[in-house]
Amino acid sequence: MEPLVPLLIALPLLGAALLMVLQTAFPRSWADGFAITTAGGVAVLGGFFLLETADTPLVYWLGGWTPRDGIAVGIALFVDPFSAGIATLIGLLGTASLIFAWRYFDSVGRMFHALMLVFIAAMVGFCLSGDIFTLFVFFELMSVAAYVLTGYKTEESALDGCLNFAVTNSIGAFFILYGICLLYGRTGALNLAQIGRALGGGPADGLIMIALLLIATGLFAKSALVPFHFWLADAHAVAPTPVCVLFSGVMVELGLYGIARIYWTVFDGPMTGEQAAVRTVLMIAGTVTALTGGMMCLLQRHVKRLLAFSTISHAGVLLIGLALLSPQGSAGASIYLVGHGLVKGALFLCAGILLHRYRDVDEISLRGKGRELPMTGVIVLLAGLALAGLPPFGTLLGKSLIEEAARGHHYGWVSAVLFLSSALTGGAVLRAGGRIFLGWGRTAEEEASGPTEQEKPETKEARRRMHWTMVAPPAMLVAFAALIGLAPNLGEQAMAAVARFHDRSSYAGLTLDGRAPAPAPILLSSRSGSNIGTGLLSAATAVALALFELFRNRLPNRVDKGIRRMLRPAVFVLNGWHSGHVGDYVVWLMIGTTLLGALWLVTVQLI
Amino acid sequence: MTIRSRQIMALGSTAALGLLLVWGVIRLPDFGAYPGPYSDVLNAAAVAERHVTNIPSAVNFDYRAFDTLGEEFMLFVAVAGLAVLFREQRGRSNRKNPSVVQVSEAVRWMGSGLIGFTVLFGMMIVLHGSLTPGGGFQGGLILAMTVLLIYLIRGDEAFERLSRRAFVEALEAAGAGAYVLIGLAMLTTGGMFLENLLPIGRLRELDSGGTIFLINLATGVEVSAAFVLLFAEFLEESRKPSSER
Amino acid sequence: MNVLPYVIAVWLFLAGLYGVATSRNLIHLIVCLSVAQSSTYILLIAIGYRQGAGPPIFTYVPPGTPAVDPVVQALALTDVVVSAAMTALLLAVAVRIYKQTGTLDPQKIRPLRS
Amino acid sequence: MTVIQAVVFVLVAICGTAVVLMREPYRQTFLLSLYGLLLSILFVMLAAPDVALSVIVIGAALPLMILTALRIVGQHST
Repeated sequence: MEPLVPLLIALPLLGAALLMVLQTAFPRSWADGFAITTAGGVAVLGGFFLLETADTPLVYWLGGWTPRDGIAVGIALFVDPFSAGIATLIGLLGTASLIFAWRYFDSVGRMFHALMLVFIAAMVGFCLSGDIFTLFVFFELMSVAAYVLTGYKTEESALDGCLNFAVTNSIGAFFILYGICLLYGRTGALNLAQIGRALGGGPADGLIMIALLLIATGLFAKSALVPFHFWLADAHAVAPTPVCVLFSGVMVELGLYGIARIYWTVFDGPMTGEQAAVRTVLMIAGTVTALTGGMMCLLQRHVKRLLAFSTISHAGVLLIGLALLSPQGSAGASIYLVGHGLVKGALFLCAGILLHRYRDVDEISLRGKGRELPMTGVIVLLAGLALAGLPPFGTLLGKSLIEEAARGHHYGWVSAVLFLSSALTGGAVLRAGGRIFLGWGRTAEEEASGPTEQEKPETKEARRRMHWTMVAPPAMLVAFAALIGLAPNLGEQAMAAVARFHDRSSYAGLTLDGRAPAPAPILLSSRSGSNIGTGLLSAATAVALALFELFRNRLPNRVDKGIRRMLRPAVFVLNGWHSGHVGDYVVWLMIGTTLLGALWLVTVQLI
Repeated sequence: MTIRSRQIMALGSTAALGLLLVWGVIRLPDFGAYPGPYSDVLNAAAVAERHVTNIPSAVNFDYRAFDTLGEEFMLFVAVAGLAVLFREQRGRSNRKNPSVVQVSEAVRWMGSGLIGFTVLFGMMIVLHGSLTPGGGFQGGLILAMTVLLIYLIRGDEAFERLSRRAFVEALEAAGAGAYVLIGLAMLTTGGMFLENLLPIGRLRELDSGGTIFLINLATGVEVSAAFVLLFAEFLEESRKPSSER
Repeated sequence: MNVLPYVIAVWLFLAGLYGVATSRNLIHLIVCLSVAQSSTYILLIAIGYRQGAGPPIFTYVPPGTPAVDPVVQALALTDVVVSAAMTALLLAVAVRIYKQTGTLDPQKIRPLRS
Repeated sequence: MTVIQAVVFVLVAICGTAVVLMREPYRQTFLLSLYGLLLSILFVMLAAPDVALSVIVIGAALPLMILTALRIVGQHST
């Protein structure tokens, strides 16, 4: 089945080119059907490889250039359950958003489908690549497609969001390229396995540490970790909703996947002695991100912005999972990634339904209007609870594994961070849902602050009728998220796959010598299922938080005011950061990089 | 942030970042003493294996052709992006300002004399991509510049006739698509994606590289069409009446 | 002296980033970004250079003659195209922003955010 | 490293810095063109003729695009 591997990338690319060649000859419905079929094909192929590679990963040498004496001559694609799984997720979300877009846009430009297909292909290329420069090229391709899709509506704020996104992420890409240069200068190799082998297990010197710092920063900029997150809310708020599904559902998380892949193939050896420091630094970054994102999420009333900040918070949780550097943590993070991606995709699609029908996504002004959309309301309720970690959704399983791993490393406080992140983001979504679909909470007149920004509707006029193609995709995504949580033994299977993922000698052997020693089996010291108690607790807290937010005005006036006064400094600081000025964002990017470097130096000294 | 404070913070953070970067780069192998194994393997094997003499071309179009595929599609996306940003707004008004370019006779004469030469030069650079410096990208860009030269000396009409949008766009997409198709062709015969499928010819002849020659051509078509479109979008935008706001 | 090229690449990178951060004009900003990117080609080519070796082109010299690294050159070529595509795209965005807001100064184009 | 290589490296650094510091976009465009030329000389010296060629064609194409963009912008401001 090996020959099918490149099709995952070549098919959507070819599809995009075909759509452009035949753009005048194709009626729009054909273009839709064609794009949906192609994206669906990616999902099916990805799923196929997910099952196929469960035992042994697959290495595909493009152009047939197999390595010689351990020196990679060509470019390798590496298919294991992780890369295939994420490719499946990309295909699924792509299919869902293209089906949704079918009846969503009144008149969509001819370029939309072609751009979406290139975007999908680029993301798949990024996650399959086993070569560090190919990673960079597909990172750039994915970014360029994302910039264009962000600015697709070409109104002022869309262009603004596009510019901020493009400038900060390009600089992130330059950082990655600098890191690649350093590694290439040291090892003379571009293949991940070969670099890892050349660096060996030796102690890390300045060059390796700086290379890791630069590559991590570049990918952090993509995965929107604080303080590199500024672009994300701006871009998500303005990008067309079907595009946001892919942005939040998988693009942001791909940055973290990239770090994990590069770390465990290249840096794991030289960093063996520094593991404690790596863990501390990444845990701090993840915690700050998870909490800041959660806070900001609760403060938003523009629904797409709210969802964007919740993505930031969850990216922080994912980083915590990876930062534990334990198989259980990574397994948890990978399940969490998929679960969150599906749920978040569904939520963005629901926001799209609102925007389609009412030409508005402001929580306050939509108050009560959603009563006509019971289906959408139910989906939002389920998805909100899934974000908060209600059983049986996949998010809970991932979270439970991460918590378990953290306890193993005596990081008990991680549970509290995860709990807060779930409660804050779930609570914010439920609050918005309660207000929009049930009409609870304060009316627009009672709300002190004005709307954050006006969004240009993506449809010509408000719609009375809604086509089934718009409700089915989010419902399907939520159902998938629940299925993941219910899948038997998923935790164990993920851990078995992680055992290979973490084993760099197995990766290198498979890539460079064509055979791999079996990875060391992982001793399952603890349970690897969902922790139902925690899930119910965090879901209940999220509901309570949402109700509190909605009915805060019923509290005695003094209490309400006191809470507001307490929060004001934090709100001021957090909002002040988001100046929207591209120069500021670049300054923050540089300060963040330096801070990470400084934090690293301090931790290395202390630990 | 105020302008002043941003300047100070930018200066501070750039300096700190600079320290970190320098701390890394001074540990690279000395300039001029690069040891790496990858290049030695290629320098030693590529001429015999691939029958081309320009090794960077062999790397770009064969050993690491997949990177170049990504790069082609980056241009493809840029062209689509410009179309999204400019054209879909332009649809509404067909009014155009007349060309504002005032060209002197001297430029016109010189330009006319240069056109033939640049076309030939561009084609030569594309076709000899596998043998001498240059290739589809550089030559394609030179060919696109020729079209621009025609704009300079003959004005809009000639330019518009040459860069008829639908056709050039199809050409551009076809170039990118051909790259993928050439890659896929080998799959049908049981080979790998982007593997060479043609007999490799005699060394130092134009088509000696087999597939390299074809991919190089596809790249040339894609790049020249893409840049003609990029220029065309900007030029057309510059002639749009300024009443939009 | 042996690290001068690397330090110069870093210098240009930082200069470009400083320009991007403090720019008052989007077109200036985009040019600064391309300067920052150009430093990556310098770094790549400098890393692969070998003193006294010729270009990795064996049209007129027999194969086996000492040559510099062809891989970094291929990478730099890709990088150049990336830079060109990005610059064209960003210029178009800047032009559109100008048409809608009447200014290119990032300080002035901010729509007010909460 | 030979002296002449060092000189060209330093020239490139000076010119690149000048491009960044020149805040007037028209003049900056011309400096950018000069910067492209210097870069291509540098790459020829470092035995990378392929890169030199592409840098020089890009150095001709991009400033043209920037000038067109400036013209669009200028036409509105006057």
